[in-house]
Amino acid sequence: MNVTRREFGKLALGGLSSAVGISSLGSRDASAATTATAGANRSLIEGVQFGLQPYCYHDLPMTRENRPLLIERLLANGMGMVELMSPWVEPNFRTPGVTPEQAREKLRQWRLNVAPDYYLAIKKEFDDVGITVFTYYVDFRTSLRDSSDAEVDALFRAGQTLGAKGCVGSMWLSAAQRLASFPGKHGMFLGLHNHANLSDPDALSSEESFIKALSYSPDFKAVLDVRHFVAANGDCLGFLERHHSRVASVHLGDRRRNNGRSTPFGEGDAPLIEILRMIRDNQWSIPAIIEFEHGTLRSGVEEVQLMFDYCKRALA
Amino acid sequence: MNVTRREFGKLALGGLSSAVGISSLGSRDASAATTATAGANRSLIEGVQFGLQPYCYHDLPMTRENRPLLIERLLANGMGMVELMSPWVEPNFRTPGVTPEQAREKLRQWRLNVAPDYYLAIKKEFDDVGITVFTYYVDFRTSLRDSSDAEVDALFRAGQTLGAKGCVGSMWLSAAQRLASFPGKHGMFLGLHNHANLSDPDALSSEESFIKALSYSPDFKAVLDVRHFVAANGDCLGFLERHHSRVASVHLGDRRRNNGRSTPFGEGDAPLIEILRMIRDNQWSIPAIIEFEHGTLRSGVEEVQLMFDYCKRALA
Amino acid sequence: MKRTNADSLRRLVLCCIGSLGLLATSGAGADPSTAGRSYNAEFLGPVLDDSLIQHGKETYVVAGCAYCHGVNLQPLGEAADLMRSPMVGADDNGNVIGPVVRAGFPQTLSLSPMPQYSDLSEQQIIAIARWIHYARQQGRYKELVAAPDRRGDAAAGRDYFARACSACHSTERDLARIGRTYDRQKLRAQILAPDALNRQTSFKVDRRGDAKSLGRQRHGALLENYSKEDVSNLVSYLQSAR
Amino acid sequence: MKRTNADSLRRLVLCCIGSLGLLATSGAGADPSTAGRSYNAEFLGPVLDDSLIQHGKETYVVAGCAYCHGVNLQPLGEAADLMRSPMVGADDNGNVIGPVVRAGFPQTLSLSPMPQYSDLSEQQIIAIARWIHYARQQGRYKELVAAPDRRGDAAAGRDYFARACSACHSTERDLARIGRTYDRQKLRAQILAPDALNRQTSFKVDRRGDAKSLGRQRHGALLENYSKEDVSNLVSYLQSAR
Repeated sequence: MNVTRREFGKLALGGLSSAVGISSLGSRDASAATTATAGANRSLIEGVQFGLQPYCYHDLPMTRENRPLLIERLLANGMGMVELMSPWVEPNFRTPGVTPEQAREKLRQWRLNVAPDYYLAIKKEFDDVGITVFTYYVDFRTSLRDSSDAEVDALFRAGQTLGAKGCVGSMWLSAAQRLASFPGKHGMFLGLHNHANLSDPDALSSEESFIKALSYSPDFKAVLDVRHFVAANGDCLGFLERHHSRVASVHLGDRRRNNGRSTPFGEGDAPLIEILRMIRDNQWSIPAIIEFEHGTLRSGVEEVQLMFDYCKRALA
Repeated sequence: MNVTRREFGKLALGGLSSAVGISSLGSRDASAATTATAGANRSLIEGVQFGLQPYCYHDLPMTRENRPLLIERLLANGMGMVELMSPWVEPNFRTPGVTPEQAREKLRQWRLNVAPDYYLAIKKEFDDVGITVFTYYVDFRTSLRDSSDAEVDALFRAGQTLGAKGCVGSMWLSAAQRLASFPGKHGMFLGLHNHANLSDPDALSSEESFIKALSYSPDFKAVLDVRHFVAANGDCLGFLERHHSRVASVHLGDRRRNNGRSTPFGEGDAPLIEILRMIRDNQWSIPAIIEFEHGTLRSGVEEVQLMFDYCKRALA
Repeated sequence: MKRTNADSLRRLVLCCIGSLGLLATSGAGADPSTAGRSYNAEFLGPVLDDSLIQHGKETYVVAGCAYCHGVNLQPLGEAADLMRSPMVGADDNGNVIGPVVRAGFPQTLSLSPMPQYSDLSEQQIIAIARWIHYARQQGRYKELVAAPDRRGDAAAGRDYFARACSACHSTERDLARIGRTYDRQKLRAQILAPDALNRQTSFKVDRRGDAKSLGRQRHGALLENYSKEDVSNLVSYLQSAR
Repeated sequence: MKRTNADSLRRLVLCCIGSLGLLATSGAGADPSTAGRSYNAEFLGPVLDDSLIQHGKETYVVAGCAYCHGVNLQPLGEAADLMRSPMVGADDNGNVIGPVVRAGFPQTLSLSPMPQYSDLSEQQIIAIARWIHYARQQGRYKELVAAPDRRGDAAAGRDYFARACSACHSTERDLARIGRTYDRQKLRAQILAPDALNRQTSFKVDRRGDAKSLGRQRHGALLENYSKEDVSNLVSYLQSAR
């Protein structure tokens, strides 16, 4: 993330009036240049940049065909930033009659051969409505088992062409080690995303495992998933104090300690208000990417709005 | 409760269209006779009569001055039946400069001397808008410590004049014993309301203590507080199976076992849906008096509506 | 987050929901029983007739189970397939599901770890189990009805009958000559959904513990655990009862 | 339900809320920070500036504490008076409140039994404790400011000072000649709300553990436990430091 808080601030001056959220759909024909900068500002609250991990729209299957709906929903929630996951971008080869192995091979070939224009067109979709693709989330865990260097390079190129500052993946230490040299080649960072797994020594879950993984490459950054870190009994505030310069973003959600369940914001053990105020008070350029996995009878858009409103109240 | 389910049914034919709930406020000038019968029907759902314990309006202090607001709220929630508590009826003598003892004595004298017209006027307020006062809730526990027979008689007369079928009180076994002869004199029942206290042998909390207390008088009925019964690890469905002929009403709310907390409907251990369906399927004349004590940021009216809607869905 | 093939799996889920006819054609607001609350019927399916099962479904969703195991038990990513889990098949009213849900489950080679839900109430566990069993029965019924009726092994069918059916039935008494009364197809249909056990549930006191209620419960438990072979074998065995 | 004198007690609560200026004049909808959610500002008071304390208050209300102990700690019926409870006074960040809330509390001669809240998360307990302490400090401050300043016992004040203040202050060093600098009234005001500890909180890394934060915390804890005599005694003692 290279945008400093000062830049955030400048952008905010022009963009705050659009922070109301809903119905920015009409602005699609505005010029890409203005709206792209205004985009992140749409969800810049008291100096804290918010974005969404669109996995939250659990009621919207992740496919490239659904990308227009995704964009509509992001705008409905007033989001100016997104962590885009590869299924929203890539074709789905896992169709009836195709074995998993065949589908994997087709995806590999597609990645190696797709022209940059493909990604540029997608970038433009987001630019046109003023949404910043902050990071490109790729399933390195699965891919690495059978990925060539060429395919990993293709993924980073894809992220870069989409306008992302970095790629992100849920990570094992062994996988991180193999990826050490890649992000630098592409002028990007690799965001390491933790899980709650406490038992596997190869898992990225504790502060110690983060320290180890971050040492593999100066281009590695932590994507601190607050939910999983809390479930693994981690100290989020202490982690941010000690490692904020290496933190690309936080995935903001609530969960209970001791491998507990995910909860609506404020009902678990994640110190959400403190985290947001810490980012604000220290003027850190660490976007808060909202993500949830708790159950709800509401639509994804409704639930995201409740959480975003919670964050706004926290910083009010 | 002398209205049989068949009578309920007949009344329902005329009243169901008003079951929508809100905005029956306009019907105040309708004749008392029609609206009084239509009243209970307003909250008769699939053969189950609903009412409210207006303690639920935690945001409305219980005073006789607030009675008009209480009535408005009952109508807003579509309630045709209420368990009226004495503070909505009696003056409050606990004013600054008056000792608790002085206030108690003033209340005693007031009760002994108030004319029946006072209660009749209040009955008319409810009749006029079509709300049935099913029971009159009196704090026998406190009053008994220093109540003369004359005062207890006055309380039953008050309930009867208000149109109630019975008086209700949270009860200790020793208090119940003393009250055994009173309800019959006034052609009423005394509803015994249980609490979750498991430790005090004088407390009314278990099925055994109910059986004991009900044996004191044929005019005693159980007011089964589902919340407290569940918290005391009681079996609500079994209790209703075995004692339904002696059950005046259920106080319907949710709580967790083992002296657990009160919860929104459906999050605790009370088998609410089963209880409601049991009352419906067996055509029992046991009103379900909604009551809650769980926390909420909502207004009382909003929270009551959520619970009433839950019950309607349970019977849909 | 579990994202492994989540896109294709989710697609599958949506397909299945659609084919089960659970996809609401009207919005949630059109259903009076969901008026005033946020109920995402488009995703969750319309409110079911049986409020107890609907409550179980909602409890399952709100607790967060659906996030990994799927609303209708089609797992997303690396979650256990509740539709085919023998552990779930052995559950009676939450007695197996409850402890697992309360304690969580460690990671295995193929599955992600499951969080612990130690704070759920007993009734919430029972409600969750109720939905899981109902969804399994619905799913298995459709699967078995659609399966081709291969010739079964009557001897294996007799063993199965002795183990699972003989507590209530006998080919000497109530099912005597059943092979003459019904052909294969009708026998099959009766095994999967006995006419004698209509779906109407009641909380009438005299029905709570009656034979029909218990029979319905028992047949439900059998249904969700039948293999295709079990059914074919049973049919062949019962056909031989002449 | 606890109904003992609930009417008059509730009246009192509403009065107090009103006099504290917490009664919202506009509806909840008028406050942008409550837009879109059901927040009963008329009953709960407007949203507080400090979101952490507001969150604590909401957690306290939603957990159900307010039902018996009152939103602003004026107990309704037979509930413990948290404003004056020495147990609460000894609490630090939930370390005393937490176990009681989790386990519940048996009935006593004067109080109803308290349910157990074993399912609350650690952060929820901390949030609840935060609100209780804040409300106690607000309440005690108003009470002490309004109390007449009776002449205190300087010797008792010295003992109190040695016990509660001497870890950070000394009449030889930072408070030397304080009795000449401030008159009784100003000393009193400084004890109740030291100018040096402004109310602005921050999560800046270099402030999280700094002297001002710790001082604010310590003075808050003292404030909620001061008796009127403690304050008068302290004033008399500090006046003697010339």
